[in-house]
Amino acid sequence: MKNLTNNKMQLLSNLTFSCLLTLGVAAGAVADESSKPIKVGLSVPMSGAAALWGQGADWMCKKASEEIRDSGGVVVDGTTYNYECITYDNKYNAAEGAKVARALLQREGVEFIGGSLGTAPVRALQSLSERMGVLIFTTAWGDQIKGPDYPLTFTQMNTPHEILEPLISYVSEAHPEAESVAILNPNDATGQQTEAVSTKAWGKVGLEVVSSDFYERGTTEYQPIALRLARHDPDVIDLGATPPAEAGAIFKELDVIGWDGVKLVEVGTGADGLTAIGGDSVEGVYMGAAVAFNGPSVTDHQKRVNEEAREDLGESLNTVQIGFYDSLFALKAAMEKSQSIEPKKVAEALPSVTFQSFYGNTARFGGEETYGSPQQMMLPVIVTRIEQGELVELGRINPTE
Amino acid sequence: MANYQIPSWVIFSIFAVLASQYFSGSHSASILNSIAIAALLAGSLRFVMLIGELNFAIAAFVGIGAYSAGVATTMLDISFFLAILTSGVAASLISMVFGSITLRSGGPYFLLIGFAFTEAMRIVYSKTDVLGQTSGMVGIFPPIEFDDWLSLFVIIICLGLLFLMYVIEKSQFGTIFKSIRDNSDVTRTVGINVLYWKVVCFAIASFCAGIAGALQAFVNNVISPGDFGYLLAVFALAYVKVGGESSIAGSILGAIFLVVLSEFALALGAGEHIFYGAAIVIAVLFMREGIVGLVSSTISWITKTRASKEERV
Amino acid sequence: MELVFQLLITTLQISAVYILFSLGLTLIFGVMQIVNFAHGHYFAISALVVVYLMPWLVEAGFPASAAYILSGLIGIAAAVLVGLATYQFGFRHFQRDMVGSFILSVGFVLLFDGLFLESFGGASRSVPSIVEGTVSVFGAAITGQRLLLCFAAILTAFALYLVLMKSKLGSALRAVSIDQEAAMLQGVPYNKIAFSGFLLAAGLAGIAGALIAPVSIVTPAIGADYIVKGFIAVIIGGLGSIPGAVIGALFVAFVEAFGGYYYGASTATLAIFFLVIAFLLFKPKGLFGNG
Amino acid sequence: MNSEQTPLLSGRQLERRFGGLLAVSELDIDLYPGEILGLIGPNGAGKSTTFNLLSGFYPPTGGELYVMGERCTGKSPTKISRKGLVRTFQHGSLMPSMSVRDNILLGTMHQLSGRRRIERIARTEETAEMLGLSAFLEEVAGVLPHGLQRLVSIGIAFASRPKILCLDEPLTGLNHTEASSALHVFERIRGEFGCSILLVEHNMKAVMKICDRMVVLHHGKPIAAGRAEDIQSNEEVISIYLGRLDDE
Repeated sequence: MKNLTNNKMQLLSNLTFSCLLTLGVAAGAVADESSKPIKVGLSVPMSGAAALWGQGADWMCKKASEEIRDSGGVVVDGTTYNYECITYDNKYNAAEGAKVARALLQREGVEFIGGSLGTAPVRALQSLSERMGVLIFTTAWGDQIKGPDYPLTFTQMNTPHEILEPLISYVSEAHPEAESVAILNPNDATGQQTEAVSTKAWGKVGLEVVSSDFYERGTTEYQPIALRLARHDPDVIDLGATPPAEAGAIFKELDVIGWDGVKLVEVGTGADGLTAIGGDSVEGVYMGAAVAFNGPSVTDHQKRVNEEAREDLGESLNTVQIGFYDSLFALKAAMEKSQSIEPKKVAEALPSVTFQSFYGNTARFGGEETYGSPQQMMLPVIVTRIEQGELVELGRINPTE
Repeated sequence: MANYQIPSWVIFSIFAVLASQYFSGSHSASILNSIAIAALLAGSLRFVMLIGELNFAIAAFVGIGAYSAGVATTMLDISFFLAILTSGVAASLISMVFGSITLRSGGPYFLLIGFAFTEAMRIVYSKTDVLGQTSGMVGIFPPIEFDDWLSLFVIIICLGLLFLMYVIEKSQFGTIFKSIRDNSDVTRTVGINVLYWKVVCFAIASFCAGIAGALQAFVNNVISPGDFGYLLAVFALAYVKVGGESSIAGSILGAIFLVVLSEFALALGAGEHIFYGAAIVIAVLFMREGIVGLVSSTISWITKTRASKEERV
Repeated sequence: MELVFQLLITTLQISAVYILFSLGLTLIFGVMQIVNFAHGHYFAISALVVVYLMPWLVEAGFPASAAYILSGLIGIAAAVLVGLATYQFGFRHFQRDMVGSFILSVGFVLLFDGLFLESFGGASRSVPSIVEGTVSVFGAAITGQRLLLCFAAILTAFALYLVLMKSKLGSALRAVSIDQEAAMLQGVPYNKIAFSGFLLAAGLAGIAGALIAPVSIVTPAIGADYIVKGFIAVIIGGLGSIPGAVIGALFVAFVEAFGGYYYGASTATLAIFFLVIAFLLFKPKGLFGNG
Repeated sequence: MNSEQTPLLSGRQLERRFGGLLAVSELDIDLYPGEILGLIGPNGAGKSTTFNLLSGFYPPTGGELYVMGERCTGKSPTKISRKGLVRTFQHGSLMPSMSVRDNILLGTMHQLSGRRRIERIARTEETAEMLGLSAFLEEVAGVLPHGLQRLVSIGIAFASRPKILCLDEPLTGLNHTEASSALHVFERIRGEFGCSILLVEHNMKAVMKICDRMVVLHHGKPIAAGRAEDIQSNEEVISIYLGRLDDE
């Protein structure tokens, strides 16, 4: 009796195996051919610490596709196309990034990636997309991520290479008395890349970098970090790519131990988190990747979109998220110029088109001298500062060349 | 010997291999890859459970395997097969050192230190220059002529190792492992060196984990420190528990079930965590023996009812 | 000298929360022999309740301190409630089953991670400050809030000590954690004791959460960050040992403060992990571990 | 009897303290080839501690331990058992989730390591036969009735064919027939395999019947040692013991 059950059980489990497997195969097989409206894939973190960025990215992509639809869609030789955003969670790591890449490119048959966030997952995506001839936009900052070797990869936002030099020279001019700077970055891809560029930039303007450290994500107590930063009593403290909330906590602790000086979050993307945690202590913090939605140069359109975003996301839009809006308009322009929806042809057209960016100015692609090929979206660098708890735009350095 | 009857999943393996050929290149093939690797991870985790320990360091050893493969191919251009072997050996050597320290105390200490070790290794990769720091390593490709065969190869390796673990479990070594879990004092009194065998078991499992890491590296072509956080161990645990801890078949079943479902959970964002969490909780609370147990109990139920019917007739 | 003193103060204020945290962990382990990763989420729920409720109360016209105390109490209640739920539907069936209970707790962790993110959103928040300004203790600066937190933590820890040492429940708890069979032979109602011990621990986590809310970044993920350090503290002290938990927590805080200052935060984090592994070389069961 | 032979197992002035408490002290004990030695004494007399000292589970805090003529003071249980001293435990001395076959097989593992599997299986079945467990080989040990579990745990120990077999209260919870058959097994183990047995037991009648010599512990100290009949007539022993003997 016992054995009988055993055999039967083996038989049945075999059946179960087969069923599940075929189900799995079907999961792929069914979705293997692509569909009419142009699918635009997004590979962004939708969970964990960076979830908010991913949610914003998804939101902006949908926003842009709506606006494009309402303005008559993308017209390529007679037929009108519309964009449809498919957003998958890459959990900010390579393994999930690869999974997402396969799902988007192989399962969904996506030929255009409207945006991708996080260096590791983006590289995973890239190793597949370039082979499969898929055009991708990315916010990833590595300078080795684009260039002649990756003809189909385009950057959709300013990277430290664009932001830091103008920002740092602006700050050093505003504070000629400053002589020394202490740098802190999170120990992640963004942090490490920012640190590399910023140390150079500070050197250029003649400030001495007295210390440059990293801290782990998920740090719970910031007093030791603050103490170490203030150790040499620097004139400037530069928190590089530190996320807003953590930057706020660190400035708070710096305030407690009585350090006061020029505060800077080079790629600080928003004031909300910073002020929420830092309170008064973040007064006067300079930021290079935030957008002020109250200045004179702000269009009604920006104000309106930002308000909607705030309602849905709980925070103001930042440059990372805005990149996912601009990429779609860039794509539209290139498709209409090349009169094709062939990724390769579109990619050839991209460098030569101009388009209306969310920031209001007309944008184009450039960056040959840095990357060897024009794959960098050229956007204004917006220098912002927190004054009376409000984010204020101090000036725009429009892309040169 | 009744022990050596061919297990049900060997039949499945043939099926899988055929399938991999039929679907090679398409997305389905990559699903098969992830299933195979997931199953190997589950098998490795379960193997250490034989001695009654929960190996949360598995993520670290998968990472060690993956990074060894990465270094071997991208820097030392060692041949594909050798690279995979190296990563297994590397993982297993390190596990011997780690094991002989932590398995002395075992139990919760081993479990929690495994957790700490995983986190520590993650930071180590992210601070090491040659390993690409936090951006990880790229361009870990198998030889070009191998491209169409990769899927088949991955599946064969995984099933091969799973079968190896199966054989060991059924052998007298398996008896020793289980006896350590059941009653290490008695095991000691008959002259068996408990710590030694614990480490052996751990090293074998880590070898498999290392290979799994290497395969993952070659399948994704890219690795980053974030891939090897403790969540990896949690998912492996989910495969084992949902499938059913009592047999290796369970681990494979769980891997298929959850990997396939997670294909659809990609778009869920935070929902994916809820999904996995619920899966584990339900499995642990309501189906202690997992899917396998469910299957077998249904069978015995069917046979019982049929029997009773016959009686009535 | 003043620097060292500042670092010592930092160590103390960091350790305040770790102590409460690891006390809860060690208590649960001692009584039920379970490793509960979901403990961090009792802590998180309490902190989240505080940061969402208190601003709302303040707007409703409550004075900050009253609003804080009220929302704090509700937060602790929430933590105990979640603890109760996880105990009743889960851990009750896994007493003294280390592997099973751990797996279950991991399931809960993922579940709560997702649920918290869905319901509270990823944005990080903090609350209007209750005590303004900073005080200087022998030249070492510390905010009023932190000072409050430290006192509250020390008070709680002391209260727990009294409960464990003086009360009937306490002696029962200790008896069970030393030798369950013996205790049951002595007529200790094990299940009842385990239950109250579990809730006590959840309550401790709740208190810790309510205390940390005003001085820290509160996100749904906050529990995970603390639990790792909590467990390391408990391993060093020896699972199940009350003084061990306290010493372990102080040790972790010490490495964070001094290591963080002299070698950088990232290195300090790494050091904590490797130090605890090295520590096991010499003390395989922690400082006061008996298990 | 054979007291001029060198003892297989001997403890010299063994002592074990736990913190302040002195559990065992001044313990001199000798086990000679082919004899069955009884270790008796009221509860808390330190019998179990003595067992743990002799089998290496507790390192002694004083004195010396010799197994098969070699100094084994402070050696690990594994090392000592490899010298040929194997013990059972009072409670749960088997692997509950494993089959009886695998339980006994485990006993053969080290001693027959490197030999062919066939030999181990043969040894296993021989042992099972001798203990009358042949019918239960495929059963799961943990679900067997208490009496059989006792036999299985002895089977595990004896499967390694020790020179010295230390049995910790093997008769507790056995009914009369079970007990006497167990005693018969001990006799065979001694008779057919020349294995010396150290026996801790409450069942005085049984001990008196089977043991050649006895050591009586009281408050952790040996108060008497000698042949069964001498012990029976020993004043001090009678004062703490014989009352008990009668009412059994």
